[in-house]
Amino acid sequence: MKQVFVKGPITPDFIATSIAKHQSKYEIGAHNIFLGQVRADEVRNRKVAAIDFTCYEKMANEVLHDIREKAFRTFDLTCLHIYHSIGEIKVGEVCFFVFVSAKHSKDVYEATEYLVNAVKKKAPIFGKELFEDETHQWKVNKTW
Amino acid sequence: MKQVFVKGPITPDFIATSIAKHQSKYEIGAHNIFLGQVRADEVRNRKVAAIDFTCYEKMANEVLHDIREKAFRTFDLTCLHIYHSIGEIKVGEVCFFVFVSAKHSKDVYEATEYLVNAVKKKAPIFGKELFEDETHQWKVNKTW
Amino acid sequence: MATIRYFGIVAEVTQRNEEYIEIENMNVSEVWNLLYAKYDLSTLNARVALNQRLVDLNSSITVNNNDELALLPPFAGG
Amino acid sequence: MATIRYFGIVAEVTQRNEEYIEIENMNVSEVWNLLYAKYDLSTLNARVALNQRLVDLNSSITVNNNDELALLPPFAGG
Repeated sequence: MKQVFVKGPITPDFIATSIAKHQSKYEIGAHNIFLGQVRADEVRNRKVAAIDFTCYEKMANEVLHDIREKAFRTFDLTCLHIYHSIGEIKVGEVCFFVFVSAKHSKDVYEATEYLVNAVKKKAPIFGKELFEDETHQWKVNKTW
Repeated sequence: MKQVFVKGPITPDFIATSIAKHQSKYEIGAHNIFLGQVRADEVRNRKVAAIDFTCYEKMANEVLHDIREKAFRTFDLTCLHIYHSIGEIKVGEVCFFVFVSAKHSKDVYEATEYLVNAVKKKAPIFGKELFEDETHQWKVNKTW
Repeated sequence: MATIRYFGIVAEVTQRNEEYIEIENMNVSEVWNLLYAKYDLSTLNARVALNQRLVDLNSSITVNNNDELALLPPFAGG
Repeated sequence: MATIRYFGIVAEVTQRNEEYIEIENMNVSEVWNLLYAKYDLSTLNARVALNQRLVDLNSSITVNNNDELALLPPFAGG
């Protein structure tokens, strides 16, 4: 079972290290990376300052395993990685990182979009939007 | 005119710095990054060791300006960046970096694919594939 | 004893992350109704997972002792 | 004098990156034929750009002194 959940934000350094690890894989010609960044949304004059993520990890790991398997069956990929933050992630910080690699560029785009949408729709991850005024509301993905 | 051409490989550090620069833009919710990595292709038992890129920079800058303008007209983007290496880039190194950011994830995928394909098709960049045995051949994009 | 787990806004409403309940001849639908009455879950639009798999709220699958039932509010990953 | 620029495999064949030629009443097609005959460009599948814009090889657009004409082999960026 691959480690998906990262405590705290996904840093630019973490992303750089992931990219560097793929530079010894000479069969790769194309990478596609999706990053979800916490946006300062405004809801009735309250501004989001951070999102506090929790998850049902045991179920999430099984769901993500299935998503990963399906992506490998559907697309011609060399490798793929999914990371999601747990804990409080401030606006401007990255909380979601999908990394797809393939021999040719044509194979990466749709796979990335599939993975992002499947995680949003199927993974039991919960987000509490913390506003600047210390109130909060629970985030709901459109796909629910 | 934005600086597109980078001498030598595009390093993971360069990519990390680009990502970090976007973390103060709180209206961004999604990034999509494409990376082209030099692949160790085999051509009649000769293996690619590097690609030596040159370009017609004056024309390339105009073409890339038009591509960028069209992307902003077509897709709902916050910002976009295109970088391409010039000079000798070894297998495993990154030579092409497209970075698209938007408010929502749905807007980034197609924009990235459009940009990658437009650069491959329209930018006057030339690649000399250097084989391990010191022979070479000129790379030809399928879109030519 | 079956384990009942609560997440997100559901845990906020139930004011606990988990509890253990004695199950005898109950199916998913019956456990759900029991918890729905115990806490007011009416506005939460929750789903149920039995042993980490989503099941229908009206499911007649039997819940056994040692099973884990989770009440999940809308997902919000990504 | 018009500037003629060569790139990639075209520069490899012409053995130069650029040269200056005196142009008088010539259009793109005529300049192309002149260079095509001077160097053997038959196998190169090249295109022509006049002042950084692609033009047809058979174009009758006039080439003026101070113009820049570039002979471009297949693109290979990305």
